Amino acid sequence: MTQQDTIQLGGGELSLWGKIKLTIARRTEGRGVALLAIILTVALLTEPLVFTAYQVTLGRIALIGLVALGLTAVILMGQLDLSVASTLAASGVVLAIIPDLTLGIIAALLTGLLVGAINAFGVAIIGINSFIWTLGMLFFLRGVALVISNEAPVKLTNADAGIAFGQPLIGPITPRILIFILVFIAIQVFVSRVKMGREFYAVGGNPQAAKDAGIPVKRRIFTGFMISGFVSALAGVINTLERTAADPIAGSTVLLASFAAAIIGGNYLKGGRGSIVGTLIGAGALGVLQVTLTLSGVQVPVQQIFIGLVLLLAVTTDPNNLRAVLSSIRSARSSRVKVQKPASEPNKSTAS
Amino acid sequence: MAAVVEAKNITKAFGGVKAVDDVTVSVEAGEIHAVVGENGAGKSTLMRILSGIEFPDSGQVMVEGKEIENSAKDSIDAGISLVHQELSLVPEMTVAENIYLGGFPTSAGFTKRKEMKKFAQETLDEIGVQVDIDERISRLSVALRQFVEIARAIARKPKVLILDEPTASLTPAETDYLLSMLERLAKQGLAIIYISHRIPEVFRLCHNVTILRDGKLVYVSEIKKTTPQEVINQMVGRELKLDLESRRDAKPGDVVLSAVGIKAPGVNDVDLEVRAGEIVGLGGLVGAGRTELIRAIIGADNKTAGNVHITVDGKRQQITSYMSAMRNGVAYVPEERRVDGLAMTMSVTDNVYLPNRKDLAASGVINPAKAAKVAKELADRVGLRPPEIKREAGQYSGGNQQKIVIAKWLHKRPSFVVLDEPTRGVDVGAKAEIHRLVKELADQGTAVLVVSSDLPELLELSDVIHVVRDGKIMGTLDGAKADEKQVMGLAAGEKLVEA
Amino acid sequence: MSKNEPITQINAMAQAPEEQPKQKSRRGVEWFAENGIFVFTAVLILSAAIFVDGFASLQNITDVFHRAAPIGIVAVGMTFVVISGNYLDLSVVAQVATAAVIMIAVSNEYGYFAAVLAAMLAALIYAIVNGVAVGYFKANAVIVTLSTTYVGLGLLRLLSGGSIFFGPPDGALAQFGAGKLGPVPYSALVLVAMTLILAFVLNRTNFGFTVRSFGINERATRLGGTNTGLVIIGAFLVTSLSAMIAGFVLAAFSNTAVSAMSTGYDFQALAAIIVGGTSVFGGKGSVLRTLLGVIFVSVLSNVLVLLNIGFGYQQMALGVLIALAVTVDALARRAGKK
Amino acid sequence: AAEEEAATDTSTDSSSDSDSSADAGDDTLEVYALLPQGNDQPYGTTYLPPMQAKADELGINLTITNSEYDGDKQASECEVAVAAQPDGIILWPALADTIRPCLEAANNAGIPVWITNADVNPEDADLTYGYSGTDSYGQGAASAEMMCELADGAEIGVIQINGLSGNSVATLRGNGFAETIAAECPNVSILAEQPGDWNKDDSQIAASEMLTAVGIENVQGLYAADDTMVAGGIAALEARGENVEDYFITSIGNTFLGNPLVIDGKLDGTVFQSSSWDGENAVTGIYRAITGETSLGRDDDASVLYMPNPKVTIDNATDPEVAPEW
Ligand SMILES: Nc1ncnc2c1ncn2[C@@H]1O[C@H](COP(=O)(O)OP(=O)(O)OP(=O)(O)O)[C@@H](O)[C@H]1O
Ligand SMILES: Nc1ncnc2c1ncn2[C@@H]1O[C@H](COP(=O)(O)OP(=O)(O)OP(=O)(O)O)[C@@H](O)[C@H]1O
Ligand SMILES: [Mg+2]
Ligand SMILES: [Mg+2]
Repeated sequence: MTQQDTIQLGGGELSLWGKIKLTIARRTEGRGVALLAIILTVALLTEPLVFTAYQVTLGRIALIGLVALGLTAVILMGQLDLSVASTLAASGVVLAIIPDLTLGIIAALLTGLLVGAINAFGVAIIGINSFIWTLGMLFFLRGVALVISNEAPVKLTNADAGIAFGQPLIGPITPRILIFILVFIAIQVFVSRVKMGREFYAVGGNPQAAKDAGIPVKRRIFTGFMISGFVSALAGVINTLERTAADPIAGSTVLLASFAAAIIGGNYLKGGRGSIVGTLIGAGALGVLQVTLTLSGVQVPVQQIFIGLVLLLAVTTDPNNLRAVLSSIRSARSSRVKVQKPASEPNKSTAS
Repeated sequence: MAAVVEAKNITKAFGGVKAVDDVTVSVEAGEIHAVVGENGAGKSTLMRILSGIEFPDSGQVMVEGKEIENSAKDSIDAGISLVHQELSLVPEMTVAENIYLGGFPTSAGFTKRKEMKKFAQETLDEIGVQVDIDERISRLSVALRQFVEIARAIARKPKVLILDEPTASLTPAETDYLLSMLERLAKQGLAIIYISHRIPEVFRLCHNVTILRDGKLVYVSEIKKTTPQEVINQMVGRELKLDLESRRDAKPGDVVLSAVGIKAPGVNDVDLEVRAGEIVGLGGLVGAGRTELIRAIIGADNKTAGNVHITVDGKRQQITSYMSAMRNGVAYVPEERRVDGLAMTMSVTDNVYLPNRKDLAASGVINPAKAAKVAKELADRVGLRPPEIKREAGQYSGGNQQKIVIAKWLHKRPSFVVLDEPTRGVDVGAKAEIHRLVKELADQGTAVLVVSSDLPELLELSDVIHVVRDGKIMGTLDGAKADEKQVMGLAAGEKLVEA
Repeated sequence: MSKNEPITQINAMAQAPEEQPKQKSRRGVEWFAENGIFVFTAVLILSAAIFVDGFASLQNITDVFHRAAPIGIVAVGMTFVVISGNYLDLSVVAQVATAAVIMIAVSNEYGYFAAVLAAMLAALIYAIVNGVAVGYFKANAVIVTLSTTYVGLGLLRLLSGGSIFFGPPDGALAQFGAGKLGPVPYSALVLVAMTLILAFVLNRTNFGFTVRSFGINERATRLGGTNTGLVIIGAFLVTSLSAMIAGFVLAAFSNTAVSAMSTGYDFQALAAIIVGGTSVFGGKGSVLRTLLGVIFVSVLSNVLVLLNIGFGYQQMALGVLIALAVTVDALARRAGKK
Repeated sequence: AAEEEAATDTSTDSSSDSDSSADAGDDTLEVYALLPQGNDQPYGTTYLPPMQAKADELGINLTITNSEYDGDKQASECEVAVAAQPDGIILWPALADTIRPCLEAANNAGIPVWITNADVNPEDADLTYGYSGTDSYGQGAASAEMMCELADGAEIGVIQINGLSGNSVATLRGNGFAETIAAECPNVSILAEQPGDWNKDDSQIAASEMLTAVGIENVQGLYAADDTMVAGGIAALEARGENVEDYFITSIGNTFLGNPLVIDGKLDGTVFQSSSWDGENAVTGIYRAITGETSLGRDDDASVLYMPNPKVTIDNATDPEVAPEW
């Protein structure tokens, strides 16, 4: 081994097709895109109304997706936030019980930030698994929402402002959709371009490495949970304004739907892998599916079965897993065709 | 010349055990300083303290005479850069991002990606490593990851570079390259602390050596003034009669394993035979596909083509899956023991019980007394220290963990044992013991297949050596006569000179 | 062999770091971290007995057991899925309701035997679908069981029409549901029996062993010669069978069944498992602890109702309880390390 | 009376004159029914078939949604419905407080909305074409009136089992009961209340615990917001070996579960609620709105169809008019 100037360890140059394949392989959103494409095609064929009434479809996507966007920030760090739905409910009630609208909105959003901080405190400072800590928070906040609302829906003092809020701003774009888009852009830029957000991937992918590299892991966890809490509260505010009342048991379908959106979008629950774009795609797929089913008037139990099957399909078709399953089926099949030749072949040289 | 970095009277205990006990080390600019010691001697802990990751119970770290605060960031800023023993990269981030982890160049909080990539490329060019900087770490080989980790350390423009067993997963060629690189860097005035279990490396590269034993500093010397024998003696605390080089007399019997036409990702049509009582070694560079080959043979990963048969007591069985391999007496000591080999938070007993449970409890109901008895016997047989079978596997040092992995398989009297890098990151004492165990197995008539990147080990153990390159066997050597040059020649793609 | 002797000798003498005996205080703290739930449960029960009127009455003990039984049976079974490192089985909600509806609706028509068979078939299907998706397709358990919940509840509603079913008032099922041994209802005896059986399965059988070792290290378990897919199916099967029995117990207790009757069982069971101290990371935990967690949560709910505290406060208390249980555990562990 | 009215106008060969209908130019009318329950609950299960039958009869094509009492989901379903431009919308509010935006949207799109089962808040009534159904508050009040009669001036204590916390029917019935008791018979005191979540098992435990909490000797009466839950309360008393007939027990529903209890003398009174009436009249109502028989607001005579809510006691429990339906 004489003196070398360089050492080549990786693969060589790639063809164009190789580069394309490489780029695709590096992305995490594949399944979400495929699912969305199928759903869009089916919707286009069976219920074109999904597209003509696109503001409704967008509204549904925003309803499902907003919370999922915040949640993704937490998931990227390998954490979970089960308290999002309760945060949504509690902040909505906070908004409604405060007579002054502006003050109410501020208080509601602060509630979200506070919840996020408490979640992060439990996870980062006390050092508790986020699944458990936020499960506690789920119950606690639901209780808080019930207690401060006196266990009944609270009407907004200024209901007209709420109704005005629900009206389209530009074309069919309602504030909800606009806020959703803005939040998407903000978080997307944050985790892909901003140093702090980019480091979420490091915290999720290898916390020890992140710590060793001088990344303030705890502070990142605080940021992530506060994003999640804030976005959930924002969703609570939007819902309350649009409906002109706050429901203390709101969001019963939000938690699971937002998890489903994040996971269909290719976010890895153990952290470090995934993207905000993926979550958007996941929310899109779910939202279009729901609207299609509602529009075509399918009976609710059948809808449920449908959504369940789609979810099951989405989650069992991770390309890597599928490949592994297929090849083990193949080798299991070949194992049955046993070669029964006795050990009589000559001792041929083991290598040539 | 003044010391660039100085660790003064460092002490650190983990729950009563002193991992580092009043150790003082200092390194000057341009000096390469070796720190050696057995597994668990406290080397890594000391380095983690130096680089601000671990808090010492007492003592201080000085850089250029100034005491530095104990935080990862401060240490990095002060110019201490650590290449971790356990790889410390983020799998889903790109090479460039990993190189700048924690220190992305930014403007107003936004990462400057172009700049980052440019710097990363420059750093890689500087150390002469070619790799796509946009590739994700998870898709790189272990060796490449190691070099990325080194690139990261260097990108921080350190005054002191600490490398904790950087060559453990490198082939000789890569090691060679790394060592010359380090020499070059030292000449440019960098202070280097170098940790390795490979004594020859230390003697080739380093100027001074510090030896730790049980957390205490026991020996400091200029390399020129000591000998490998002396260093090893100091490490183990007494004189070691070197019989690492000893070979056994092989008496191969019938063919036990025969693999024909094996193809799998990274494996390209390989035929292989191993006989009873024979140790077959697989040599080659990292990334040659040896791990893939053996995993395909025993069914741990799926193969795309080929047949594998195992003959035990005259009965010839086809191996189609890992399960069928196990049923036919295959034992597998995997490359990555933390991930594949052990359940770290389970006790030694439980780890030993895992592959033997059908044997020890045919009815499916566990008999704890019997399990403990077997575990105890096996722990004694492999020389586990301390032999506390209720202890969690993760509480043992690397070498002892490896002994547990081997012990798991001994109860069943395997007919065919496969060991992948059995002594990677293992200290000399434990290494010798593992070698003894492997030879003992072969002497008892077991067929053994060993993958090793450690050439002396390969030459010492193997009766036959196959050298693998690009997923193919490039040549076969007689273990008794082969030398390092021949193996390396084949591995690197040179023609086999008839021995 | 003689040539090996020198090395053996050397190694026998080379010192490995022997761990020193732990200090007493540290032991104490660790003991507390491990066994805090026992202490907390005892303290809660004792203080409730002293300070809450009526708590210690026989009737109230029966009520606590009634509270604990169905959710407890679900929880001890679900412990297997949690220990295997798969978070939880959300589909228990659908499974409990399915079993209850089948038990009453089918037994009204075709008798108990047919009902039990049908329910077992349903449990088996749940276990296989959940288990195959998680075990072989390596899909995330939360989402898999979420989707089987959707499908399962959808099917149940489609087939049952969402109607409320009730059994004959003096049928065997109703009698079992109202039956007691002293103050202990039969359903609680079922819970205890299930706990003992499942504790045995988890701790003393090879199946239970592989569930635990899978939860700690999947790959090492596979390389130890385990069909890990079957282990996961097994863990889900235990959960499904428990959910089925919980459905029976619930049906017997109320002698009615409707598809919405087990809402919330998913997270309530998980809460009990967590309060008991089983780790959602897998590997660590026990069925007995889950039983304690269930008792703790049930006693707490009972006490709050006895004090006529509103539902909102009850939910808050459950949240605080979970946080407290894990915080104490974490702090004790940290103290133990120092 | 309402049923007869609806039955009279079954001839529907003429197309709808609704200007907003985009896709219903011919025989069938498109109607969205936004419900908060369906085949997941006993009431919904028995509500749907008569509704469907009535729709078939009137040539209406129903698209039914179920928001599972999630106000946000219903709001979104309302948006979908408005976007589909049907001839009419039947709305059973999941949460009365949150449906005003839905009503406004439908109004702006020129789609008539008929409210069923649970009425909107008074200030929102102007945005609807009418209401058919019962009065949840009134049902609670009716149950309370029976309790007052039973107590007959005596000082008694009762325990109260409510529906699911936060649910608006639960809140209305609970308030109806409690406020009527307070107003009409202050001699009856409510000693404790807990939710029974519309379930028999949950209410049985809650009832039993309340009995322990307040001391069973202080309790002479029991009220539950529906028959399923009262069955749980009765079971709790029976499990203690109490003679249920000694207690004053009232509830709401007159269901398959509750009616036999009345006949047995265990349940002293319940309030009949007919799911078939409810389902049928929802369709009848929207049909009237679509055909212009009623217009926006509640001014027309035909714009409010109140479900008869007869009190059911042992005296009339076997009458065919109050035969249980769900
Ligand atoms: N985080 C920790 N908690 C408890 N004990 C620890 C911890 N880290 C290290 N130890 C213990 O401290 C001792 C020194 O470990 P260290 O990793 O520093 O050894 P080493 O010399 O680097 O060994 P090796 O050659 O195997 O890398 C060992 O006994 C080890 O078990
Ligand atoms: N950047 C990469 N992208 C894709 N595949 C890679 C990459 N680097 C390595 N590989 C694959 O991984 C294999 C390397 O595995 P590994 O390093 O375990 O080989 P090995 O010969 O078993 O080495 P050793 O056992 O000495 O570590 C190669 O065969 C190659 O196919
Ligand atoms: Mg080390
Ligand atoms: Mg390898």
